[in-house]
Amino acid sequence: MMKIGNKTGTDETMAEMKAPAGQPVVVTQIAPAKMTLAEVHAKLDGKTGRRFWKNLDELADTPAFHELMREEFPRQAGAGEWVDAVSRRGFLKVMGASLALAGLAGCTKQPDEPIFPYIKQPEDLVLGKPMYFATAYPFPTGAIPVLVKSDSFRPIKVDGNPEHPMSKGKSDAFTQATLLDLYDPDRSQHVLHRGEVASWGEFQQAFATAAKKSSGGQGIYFLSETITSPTLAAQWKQVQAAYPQAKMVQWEPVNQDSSRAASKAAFGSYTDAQYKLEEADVILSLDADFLGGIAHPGFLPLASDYAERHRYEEGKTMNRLYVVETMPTVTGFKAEHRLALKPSEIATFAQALASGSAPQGATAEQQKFFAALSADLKNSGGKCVVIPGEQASPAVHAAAYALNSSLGAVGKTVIYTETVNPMPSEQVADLKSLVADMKGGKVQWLVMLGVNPIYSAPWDLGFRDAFANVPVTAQLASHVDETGAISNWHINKAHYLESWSDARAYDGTISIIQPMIDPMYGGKSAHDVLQALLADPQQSAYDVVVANAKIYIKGDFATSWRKALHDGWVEGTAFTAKAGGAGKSAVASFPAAAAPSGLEISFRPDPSIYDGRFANVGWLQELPKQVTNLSWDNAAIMSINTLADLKLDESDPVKISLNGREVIAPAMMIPGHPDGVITVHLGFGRGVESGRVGEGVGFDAYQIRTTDGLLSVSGATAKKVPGTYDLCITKVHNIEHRGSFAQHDLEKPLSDKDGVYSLAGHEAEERSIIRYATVDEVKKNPNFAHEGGASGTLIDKVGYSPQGEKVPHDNSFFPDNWNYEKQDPSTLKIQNAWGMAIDLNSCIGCNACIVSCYAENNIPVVGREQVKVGRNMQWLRIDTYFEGDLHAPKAHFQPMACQHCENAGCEQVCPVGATVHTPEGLNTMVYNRCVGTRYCSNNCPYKVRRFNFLLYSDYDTESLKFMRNPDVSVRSRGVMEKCSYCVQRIEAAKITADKENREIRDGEIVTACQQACPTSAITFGNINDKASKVAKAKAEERDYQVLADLNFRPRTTYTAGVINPHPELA
Amino acid sequence: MPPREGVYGLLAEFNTPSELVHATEEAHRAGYRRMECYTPYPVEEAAEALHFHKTRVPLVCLIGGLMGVTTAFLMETWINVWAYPLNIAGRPLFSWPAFIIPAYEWTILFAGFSAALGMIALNGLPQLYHPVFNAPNFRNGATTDKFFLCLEAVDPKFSLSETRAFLEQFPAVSVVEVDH
Amino acid sequence: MATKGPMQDPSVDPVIDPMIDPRTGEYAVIAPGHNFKSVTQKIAGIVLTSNTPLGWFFGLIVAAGVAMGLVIGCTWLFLKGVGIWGVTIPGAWGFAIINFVWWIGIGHAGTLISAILLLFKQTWRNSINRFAEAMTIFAVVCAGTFPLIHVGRPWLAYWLFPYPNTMNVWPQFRSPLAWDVFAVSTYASISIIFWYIGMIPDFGTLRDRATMPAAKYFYGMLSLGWRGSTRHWIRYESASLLLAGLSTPLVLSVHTVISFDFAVAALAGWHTTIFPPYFVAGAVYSGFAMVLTLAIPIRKFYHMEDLVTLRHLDNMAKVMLATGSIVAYGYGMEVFMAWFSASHWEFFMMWNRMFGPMGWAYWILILTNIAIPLTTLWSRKLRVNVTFLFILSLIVNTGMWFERFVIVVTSLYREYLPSSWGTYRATKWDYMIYVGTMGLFTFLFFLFVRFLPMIPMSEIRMMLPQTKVTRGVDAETATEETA
Amino acid sequence: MAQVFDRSSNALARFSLVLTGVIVIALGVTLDQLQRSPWVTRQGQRPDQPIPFSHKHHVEGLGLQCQYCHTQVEKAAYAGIPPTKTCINCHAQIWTNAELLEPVRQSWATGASIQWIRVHDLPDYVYFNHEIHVNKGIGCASCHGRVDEMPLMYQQNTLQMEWCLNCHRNPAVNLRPTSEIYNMAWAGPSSERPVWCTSTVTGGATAQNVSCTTMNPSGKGPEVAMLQMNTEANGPTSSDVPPLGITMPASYQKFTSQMDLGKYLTAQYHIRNPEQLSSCETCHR
Repeated sequence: MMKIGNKTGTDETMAEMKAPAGQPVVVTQIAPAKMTLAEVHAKLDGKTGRRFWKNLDELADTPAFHELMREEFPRQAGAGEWVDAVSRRGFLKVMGASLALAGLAGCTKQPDEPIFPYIKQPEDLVLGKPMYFATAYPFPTGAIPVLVKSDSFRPIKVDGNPEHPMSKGKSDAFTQATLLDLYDPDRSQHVLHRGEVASWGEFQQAFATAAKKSSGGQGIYFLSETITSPTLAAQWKQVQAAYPQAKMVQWEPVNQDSSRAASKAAFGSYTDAQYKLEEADVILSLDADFLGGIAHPGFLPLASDYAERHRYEEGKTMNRLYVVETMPTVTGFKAEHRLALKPSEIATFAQALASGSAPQGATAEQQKFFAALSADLKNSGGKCVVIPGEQASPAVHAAAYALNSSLGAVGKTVIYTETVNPMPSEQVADLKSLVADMKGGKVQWLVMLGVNPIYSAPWDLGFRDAFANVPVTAQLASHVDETGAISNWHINKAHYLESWSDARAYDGTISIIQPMIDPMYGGKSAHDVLQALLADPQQSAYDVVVANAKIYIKGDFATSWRKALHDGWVEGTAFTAKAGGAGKSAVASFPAAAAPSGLEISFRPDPSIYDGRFANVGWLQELPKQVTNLSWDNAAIMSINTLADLKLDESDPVKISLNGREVIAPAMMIPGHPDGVITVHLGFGRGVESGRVGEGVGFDAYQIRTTDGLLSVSGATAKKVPGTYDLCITKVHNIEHRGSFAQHDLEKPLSDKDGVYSLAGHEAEERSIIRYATVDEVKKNPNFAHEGGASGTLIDKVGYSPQGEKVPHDNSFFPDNWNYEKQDPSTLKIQNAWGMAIDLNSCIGCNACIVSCYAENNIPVVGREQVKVGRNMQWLRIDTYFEGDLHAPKAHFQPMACQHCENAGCEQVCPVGATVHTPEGLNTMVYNRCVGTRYCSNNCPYKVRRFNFLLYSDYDTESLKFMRNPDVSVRSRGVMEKCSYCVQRIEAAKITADKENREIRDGEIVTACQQACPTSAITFGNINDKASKVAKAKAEERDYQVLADLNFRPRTTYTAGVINPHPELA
Repeated sequence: MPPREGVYGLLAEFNTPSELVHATEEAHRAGYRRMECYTPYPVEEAAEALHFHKTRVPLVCLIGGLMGVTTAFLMETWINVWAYPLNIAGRPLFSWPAFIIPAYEWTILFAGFSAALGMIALNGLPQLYHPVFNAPNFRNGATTDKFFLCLEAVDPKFSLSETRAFLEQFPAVSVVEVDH
Repeated sequence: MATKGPMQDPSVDPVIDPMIDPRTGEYAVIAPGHNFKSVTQKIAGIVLTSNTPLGWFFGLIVAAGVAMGLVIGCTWLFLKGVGIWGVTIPGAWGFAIINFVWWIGIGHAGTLISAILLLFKQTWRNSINRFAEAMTIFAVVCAGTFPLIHVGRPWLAYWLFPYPNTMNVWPQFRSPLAWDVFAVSTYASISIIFWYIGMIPDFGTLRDRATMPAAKYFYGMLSLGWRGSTRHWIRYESASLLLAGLSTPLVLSVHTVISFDFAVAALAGWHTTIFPPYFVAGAVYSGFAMVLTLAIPIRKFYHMEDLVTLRHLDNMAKVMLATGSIVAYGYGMEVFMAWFSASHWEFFMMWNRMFGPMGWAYWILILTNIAIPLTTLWSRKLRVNVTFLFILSLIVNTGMWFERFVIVVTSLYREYLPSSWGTYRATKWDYMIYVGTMGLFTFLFFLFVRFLPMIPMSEIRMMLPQTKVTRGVDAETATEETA
Repeated sequence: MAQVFDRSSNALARFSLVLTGVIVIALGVTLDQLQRSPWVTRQGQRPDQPIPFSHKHHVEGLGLQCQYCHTQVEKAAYAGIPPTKTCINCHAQIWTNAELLEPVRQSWATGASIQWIRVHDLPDYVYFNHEIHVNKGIGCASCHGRVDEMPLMYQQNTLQMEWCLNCHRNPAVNLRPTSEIYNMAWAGPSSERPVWCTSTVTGGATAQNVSCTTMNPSGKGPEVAMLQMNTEANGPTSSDVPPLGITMPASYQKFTSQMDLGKYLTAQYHIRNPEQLSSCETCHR
């Protein structure tokens, strides 16, 4: 039969095949990606639609063929359908078919499989047993400590480092996705000089000589991404010593200038703030999306602490979160109270709060909000904190400093420390001066370390022209990007999983970054580049790091170094609070901006692809964005009213013009967005340089971004342009399913004429899919989730049978037909029964779990066209429901994956028994038995099954095979798949336990989603073991099953949310 | 066995069913037993005249049906209960209500086939060659608009001359001799 | 053209219409003046003629052309996967299943006519049952293709059959799809057998009337050497009666099982006990519509107005009226239960079906399936108006297709979990393959009318007056004996 | 109007009917046989390997232990194919310039792998794990056959699902003391060759949980079974030395049939019940 699972990786063959020449140099085997980007571009010319790693057969097709095909299928035009062209593989399948029919067993003879044994097997290698190494992912806002799962020396999963004091093993979407970034076949693979393949040596030579020639480094400029590596800083010091005139400028399109400026004013020196949310009863976020992801510094500790304090337990005070923000974020929707303001208003609001007097011209409910908030903050007696957003204006930061000190939060919930960035700077200013120098012809050598200014620099700088002015430009980058394409030198950058370095985390702790794998394409790191100018240019990054580590590693170096590598962090390097506390109030130094005219535009890093650096990472491109559920797209995001004012409809293309520049973007309504503002996300609209995935996705917001309006700017105009743009949204409820019948309901037949209710959101509560209550309500009725209608629970309604309630056990047709509490005759131990509990209070909708699932379960990326028609393959999704009036809605997040029902509808209707129940209560999907009737999906009320409508998995791209999890089948075309509770991990644990002749311990099995979750919202384990976490969670009164009245008896249950609103605002 | 030779019987051709039936009854009364009518459509009166009443087709059909139901039901039970017992959606292994449906279908399938094939077999078909086809006029009419009575030579009372005389007393269009 | 008059203008006083039986006032089942020979010649003539009408060739080629759509569609489908269709999640079933149910439904009229009407001794059925059965078989052929090609891995579709294999795994008999396999395969086999048995005597006739040796041998073999022996006839009759008796529960069960595909699932809009009866009724409804769609042109083309008379059309129209009303009742019940059940799921489903984004489909269905036919069919004038019946039959076929569309799509695309609501849009391939099956159907039908007797001669003969047997002779003989 | 068909045609017609039936049946039988035939399963096929390595010579002849080459069979899913180093260990001294061993020396010199052809090749969607099998009392020979008697390696069993299930549904028939895992000749207890077993330390890895012997322990004290049929029953060999650190209680049970022993070991080793062993997720993920 057709190979259904193509078990890549440590299947004996693969492992050994991939690792022939012994030692970790496995990777030398990788076949280089098959075409240069230029060629790819040529082939893909005039093609719409994206597809992850389009394979070469397809690229080889003539454009004419594609023309034809596109008009054949307007809707699924483009790669979506052409996963592989009518090709060798296509025919093989047909052959497979006929042969299958010939041999009745449905299996044709397998071809001979070769085995490539090692020559010398590495001592510590046990094929099939993964190894784990600690390292850290350097991110501008601070390094994320990670533990990398490596299978025969190939990294196959990136997770948080449990040993680390800051992250405690949590991770996030970006960090998870860096794995795919490593194996991106479009990474640049050579040093290029004027487009020709050159050698690293040549560059070193040229660079060094140039430097030597220059007078003290005159004209040598570095343009670097934000530096978090102490070693790099140290190297720079040496460079400066050698070449005093050389200059280093750091620039990132998404930077921390606001806090830099404000802290400079407040403390006299650049300062980072660390928040201790475990102490805070009241949290105010001023446009700070600290639950959104690592784009906000310290996301991991903040999120977990917030969640910890947001957990509802008897006799424990819950924290209360206020959010004032523009773009609706997960933080905003987790908040008890959310106020939507324009960016300009946020500053005034913050300052008003600092001064204690209500802001001018605030509406009634803003006043109310203001009053309640300030009262709450004052009454908290310092157990409160104000968090300014990195993308908020300096004024907001200044106000925050002032507030925190005046509220007495400093020292309790906030400490001010030196910056994570060893060389803090105000980047825009620096960039400006750099460009000036470039224009002035002062710059001889411009060496760019991992930045892509041509793409991301504010347009008003005219960077491109200035660039032309520079005699020699060199760029170190992972891709030959917009900048690399026109630089004289391009040096292919080593991925952090390939290189030695170090970096500081949010709390200042230094982590050693160690390579998991030899640089696949012999890439270099910034260390090498700087080293080129120094005394011994041949010193490797390793030597440099070790040398520098001697400074901060205390005690006997050899042992501590080994410990640091093993633990993934260096003891005693965390920051301590700066002396001098808050310093003077800097509010005055940032006067409120003049009342804005015209539309405001607010620029934000994209929740999925940040500033564009993840543009070629399919997992993140396809990931439904937080709140918007937008995938493979960005949009001009606005409120219902603005949409109406501009006479727009969703997915109309709208032309946004801002002092002379224009960009055309699809309009999209997001509930709770303030009026008069359009939020645009950065990082899209990349050209072919970004690679086969990122190319041509969305529109480029940098086009209208200026130095003085980096964060937000007013005075824009927007008008509809003809045509429509079919936005790619994984949940259609905010377009098609919003409408006038939303409020229809027998009990209160009020009809929502102007359609400002989300029908989906409304139904979610009608059907008791979402249940929550306020603290008071819980106190009154702890069992609110099952009886009496607490605010978010509409059960037992007049005229309805009780919705979503468990069917009494003995009402069932087969009450105890299958017993999941069997006893092992020999040990009398009760068998395992796997189950999951998800705490809706803790889920912050950050998407980390989804990306983790991608990596763990070899989930394919299907491309924009397929997602658009509803064929996205994520096994796990975050359902977002908007409650109430969409002008200022509540929202609820609900992770939804296979519920592993005991009476599963899917199993009953499968004609070939491809999905069956295991004795331990798993609902298993047997891929190789599946014929693809899709009946199971129809009969699944949770719609968590995913079908390979076409050949989605990529069997061709070499580098991807290295990434796949060897313990999970790669699903082929025509096969149904779904969440398996990470059965491969369960089986592994069972085997270990059985070998050691013991029971599986609670917490021994951790599912991928659970592992990634920053707030530990997900618990998994043996529900028969009453002591287990999951059993306890399920024992709670608030625990409920979604759609329980169907009597499917799901094994995944949810803990109803509890919110803690301010009495006056409730 | 060697092909039979000689006279198969005498074939009388009639224009209307009534004549045929009358002749047949007379023949039967005259003591002829080995005889057969040939008509372009079923003529029940002819059958009565031949004193041919019951057929075993229904019996065959019944047996077939019973075979069908047992085969299917046992197969399903064996597969789901013994061959590979699996927990399907928490339903019992022996989900007899579900098993009824395929069993029901196979009952009809088997019964239908036995009825059809049984009929063909009992009629001794296929029999592409048959002596009566040797009669020059048979195939002109037997399947269109004529009615035939054939008194067969194997009948003890049969004798060419007498039988021919006997048949010729009826208004037969023709009486011809049919060879094997 | 004995029937020309009344056909164009039914208002003409029936009494002077030769087609009207003066005693009953009903249209005659067979035009007067026919005898054994004439009917035989007429029907056998069509098959045995040496000069085939050009129209036939033309039609055949067109049909074949359309059928190519199916071939191309399937080829591409096997190469790429079902993703070329509009199916998604939710809504994993689309055209394939809709068409499957539609075709199977159409098939039902054939069996109904040949079996049930036979049991009820409705002799008028004799002249239409042959091609009704043919229609059944071809419809089942079309229907049968869909379950096969709609699975994700068609080359493994045989796993649905219980056969001994090295995996020791078997079909899962709780699944309605497994039931389908049995139901549909049985249905196909029995229909074919029944059809063939019915044709044996006619093959005999053709054998004896054929002049070309090839034809002689061909029909000769098919006839198995049938010679019309009375003993054979008796067994033959009893076999047909048994088959009829078996087909009746079969035809009822088949669409019941099909309806289980939906009724057994947990979806609101699928999970209802009323499905079996109204699926069967609907099937017969659409089936008769299809018979009309076929019968009307054919009787015209081959001048069969004297054998397939207005009486037949009228009766079929009546059957449609009856079944159509049952279907209407079914729809009504759904709406009623949605309210009466006081279940939010049902309520929302019905509301969504009517006023949701795909409400248009529902209203088309009501219009074409209920509104138009059930208002007009009451009038005898219209029932015997051939042109009208033809158009109506097309309308009803559309309507029945939409019924399945509404059931499959509108129940699926907005169900339990609002977060996964979606929508369904068919692609070109969906339409291509659907239309392709129509081509295949017509193609097969053209072959049938040319090479097989489309009206059962033996059964027509039985309806002629000449079949009467006068027993005057017996009377006197009886008295002789008593004396 | 003459006959259409000749006399013979009746017989012909009936015969052809029968024939059709026969053909159908024959076809079914053939296919059913085909799917189990070595043509499909590759049983007994000896792919031509770069080196005609003889397990017979190395195991039976030289008495190499399985783990000497398949080092990780107890620790991981994959038994492990020996690296060239393993060969060189000996062949650096002996047969240093044998023609046959050229590929080995090549590989050792060039650092390029020896390309073996996989003999036991499971479909890609089946996850077989050596580790758990050898630790739970399934001997090498149970699946791989008498490797010690195979000059050239070939596949003994079908490795088809039905074959796996045979054991997973009734492990008892194949269970043996873990001390006998690598004993190619283990034949199971019989009335002539009974086996005595006792449960020693409870807890700890199953492998040490039970000790068995073929020498009557009530006699001159227990010895661990030595069942190599092809060596003299009393000649001491390496496998005679009792595992150290295990005190042997006198409470021995005597087994004279595989079924009894199997049942006993099933309980001792906590073999999961057939329901769990034959559950899909055990092998498919």
